[in-house]
Amino acid sequence: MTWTSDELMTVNAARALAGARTCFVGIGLPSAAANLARRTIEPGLVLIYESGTLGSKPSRLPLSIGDGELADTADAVVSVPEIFNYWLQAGRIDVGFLGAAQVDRYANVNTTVIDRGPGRPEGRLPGAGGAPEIAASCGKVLLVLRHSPRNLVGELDFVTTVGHGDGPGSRARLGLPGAGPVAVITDLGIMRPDPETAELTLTDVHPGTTAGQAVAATGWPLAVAGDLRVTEPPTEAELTALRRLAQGAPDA
Amino acid sequence: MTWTSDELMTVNAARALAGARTCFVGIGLPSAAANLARRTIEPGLVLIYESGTLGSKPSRLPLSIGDGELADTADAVVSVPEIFNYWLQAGRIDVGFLGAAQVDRYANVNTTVIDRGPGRPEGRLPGAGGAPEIAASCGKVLLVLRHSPRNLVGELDFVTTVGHGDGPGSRARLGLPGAGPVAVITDLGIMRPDPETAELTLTDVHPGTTAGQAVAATGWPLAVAGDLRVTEPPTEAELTALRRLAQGAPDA
Amino acid sequence: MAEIRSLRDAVAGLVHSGDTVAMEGFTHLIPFAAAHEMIRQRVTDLTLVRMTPDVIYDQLIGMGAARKLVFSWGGNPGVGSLHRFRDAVENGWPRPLELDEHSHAGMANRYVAGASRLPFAVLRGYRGSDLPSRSATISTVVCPFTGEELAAVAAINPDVTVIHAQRADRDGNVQLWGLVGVQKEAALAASRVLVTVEEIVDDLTPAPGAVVLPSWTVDAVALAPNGAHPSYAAGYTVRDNGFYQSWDAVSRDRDAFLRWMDENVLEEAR
Amino acid sequence: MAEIRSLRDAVAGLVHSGDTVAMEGFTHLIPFAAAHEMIRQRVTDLTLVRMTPDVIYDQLIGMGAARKLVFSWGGNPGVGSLHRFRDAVENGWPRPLELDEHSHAGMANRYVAGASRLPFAVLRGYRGSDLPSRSATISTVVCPFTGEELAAVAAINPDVTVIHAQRADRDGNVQLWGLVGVQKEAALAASRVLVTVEEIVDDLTPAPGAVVLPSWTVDAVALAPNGAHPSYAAGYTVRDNGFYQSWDAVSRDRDAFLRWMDENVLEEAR
Repeated sequence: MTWTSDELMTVNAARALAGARTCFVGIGLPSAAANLARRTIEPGLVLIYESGTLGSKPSRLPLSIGDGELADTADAVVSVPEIFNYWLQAGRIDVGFLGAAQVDRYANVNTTVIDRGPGRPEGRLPGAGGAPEIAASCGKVLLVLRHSPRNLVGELDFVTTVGHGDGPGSRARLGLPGAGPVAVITDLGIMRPDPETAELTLTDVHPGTTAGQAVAATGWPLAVAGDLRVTEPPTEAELTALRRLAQGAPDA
Repeated sequence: MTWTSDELMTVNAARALAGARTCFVGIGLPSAAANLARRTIEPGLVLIYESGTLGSKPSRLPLSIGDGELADTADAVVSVPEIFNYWLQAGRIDVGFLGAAQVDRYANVNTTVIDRGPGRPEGRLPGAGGAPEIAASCGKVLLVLRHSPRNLVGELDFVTTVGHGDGPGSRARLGLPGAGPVAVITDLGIMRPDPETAELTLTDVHPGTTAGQAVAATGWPLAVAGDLRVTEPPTEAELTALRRLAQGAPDA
Repeated sequence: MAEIRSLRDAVAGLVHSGDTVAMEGFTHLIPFAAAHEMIRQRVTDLTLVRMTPDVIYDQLIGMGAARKLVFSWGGNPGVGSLHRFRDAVENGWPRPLELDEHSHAGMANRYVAGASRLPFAVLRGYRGSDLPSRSATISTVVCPFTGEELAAVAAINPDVTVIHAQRADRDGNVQLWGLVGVQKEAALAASRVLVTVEEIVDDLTPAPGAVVLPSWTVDAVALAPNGAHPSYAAGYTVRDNGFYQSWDAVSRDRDAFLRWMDENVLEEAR
Repeated sequence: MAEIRSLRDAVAGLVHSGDTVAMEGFTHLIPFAAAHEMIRQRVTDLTLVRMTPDVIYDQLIGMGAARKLVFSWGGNPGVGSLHRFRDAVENGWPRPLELDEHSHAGMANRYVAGASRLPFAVLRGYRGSDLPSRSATISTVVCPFTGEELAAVAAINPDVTVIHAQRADRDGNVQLWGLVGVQKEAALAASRVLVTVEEIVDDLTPAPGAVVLPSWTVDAVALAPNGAHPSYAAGYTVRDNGFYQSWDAVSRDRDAFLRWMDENVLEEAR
């Protein structure tokens, strides 16, 4: 079988949910990955959407986080204030899964505005949504986005959501209860915070990708792990499930 | 027809709800009066119980504020935090209707402890329940209790719930949004705060009762209004409805 | 007590130029029909409040109805940007748009404070984020028991909240279910409440997960079948995902947008 | 994930002497069967938390299981005093009982803060009342936006919360309806959660007004039909008002109380 780099990204993002019990699912790429995980590696994964659903089991990939099927298939539907206060803030969720527009070397995230240079107005992004508190309160955080120097930048134009702040100890000083980002999964590979420096380091590349490609597509001098790994190629089962999802086909 | 002094109290308490749209119903005597009002003077009265029911229409008098019928007949049932935060505190309720153990001349209420004198332990009362915030937040407050020097005292042993504090302007200084107690209905008559002094003044006696009896049954020198009125005798309809309620009989 | 009125009369009576207006519905039950009526009546200078501005506010903003937006996530869910929102913010077209920007958790708690008639709400939020630097409605409080510093957000109390619900009875009691979002809080926080509904029925039979707003908390109920389109009303309609996808092209271009609004919204008034 | 266990094993595993225990249910769904099992297992030195101590805590207090009570209204609803509670407070029998006393609004918000894992909650309460003078868990905060001083109450986070519900499924998902009180908050505020149920079913069909606690928020589910008696479980049992009325005489007298507990609660263990 052949696959696209986006498929590699989503398959690896789904795999990163192995062992998770509960996942707070951000809009977009995270939703595809989390739903793929439920069909492959972690069938019991409890999906929680900020629209107020606990334990959604959609048979098709929802376009938005508020598609009716998310509510219809949920164990419980609660109000939006409740999902943020009683469920997210309370620290009940294992993994927060987020997309991003800009990410820096400490896995901080900007989804607010882009500086387009002197004399030009800021470029407007959608804004924070649930991200600041998802990244603060979940046991750990996964980020998924496409690898490019526009997305992975030396300096954020705006800090919407804190990952590892300005490095080791930053989360503790800010009083952020969760462990923060543990992996950034892209279409080229996977970056993980270095245990010493908290700086994102390339630990895996996808089959057919080189470390050099990832370094070139990163806006800061990306460190590469000494024991750089290559991710396992997608299995036929993973690709089949993903393509069914992407086509909006119901569960087999 | 003949009637008891307790029946006079409840009938007059029900009448005091004329014109009210919504009533937050305390446990005990207020519940009997509010349910009687729905059967007589104010059939559209919306009853709100702290157990979380909005618009209960019980066909029998509930023994407790949590009888199943209160929920079964309600327009909506909400959680206990919600009833206090979104409904009571928000100032949506016209009338708060409370019982009391001790009331002073400014209609402050003690339902916590009774001082039984030196060397003796405090006598324990049930405690605050919803009363402090009911009396603070409702548009106005009605109190109903039996008239005796033990109940209507010169000085409270403990201020559980503020009525008019230490007199005119007290509620405003404390930041209490509602108008506070507008009537104290007893088995002997009705006391209302004097518009100038905020001190409870005997404005009505029930048929067959004298002002002197009420003054003698009050623990402070009770002022008597110059134009003291006599309450209307209970109508046959009122008494019939009340007795059916008291017997636990369902609506006719 | 809620009056049952035509949508035109209800909007004319309750929504005024200059108002702070919250139109809620978290991807579900979004009150598009009411927004279109507001556009037809040329209500303007609004402070629009909504967690997820969505296509409904893209339309109001693009038509120049808003001077300020209070929000937490302004995208076309699952599709991309809200181009009219971006054009207003980036280029001031058709007029500049002031922003007050929060996280979802902050906005949700601002409504909770509003519904509770408290001046603020407390949350463990915004830590390390640049968001507080751009908002006058984010501050801090210190826990008097533990000394921990927490975020405080100012209550939202709209002049008018507009929501769409599945049903009302003839007395004006309102019932909604499915994703109930933050509608109860938005309604209870407001001075005036307008509810459009799919159906007016004799009796509101209890439904699983339903929220009921008693008639005495609502000012007007207006019948507006399919009034959430392209959003949906669970049990009545389904989300028109195709519309959301096609909106991207319509809204990218100012003229195409104005033409679409003219043909699909304004013409009804002629 | 919740384990389905016998009530005896669930209490032995989750409720320990010295714990802070919340047993909630606002006149409805009061977990009497679990309390009786705690009495039989001689769990003691408890800090008992409950808005309305009711007959269930009268029994635990009278049997000497509690060293402290956190509450807001301690009466026999519609009947009169809780005599065992009074005897403990007034006369220290069978042991002294420390009190932390609130209003209902304060207690409800303490659970909300606990469920939200915030250290405190804010309300407009206690103004002018003597209650704050007797409690270390009532304080004030100042609104950073308006300067208004409001009451702050400390969060409640019990070691274990025990509730009774109508149903659970075989995976341990719990469903309750009717007067849902403060049970969700009490459960979500606790470190451990024990739920007794009327029935264990294959599937939890949605029910109007139902609250669902997913299995992953619950530690143990124990089958206890009629386990709320003399309280009730809507749809399964009705409140035994006669029992509440008869409790007045039973509980007035220490010996009559001990005899009743011996015959009706302890004997089951023999």
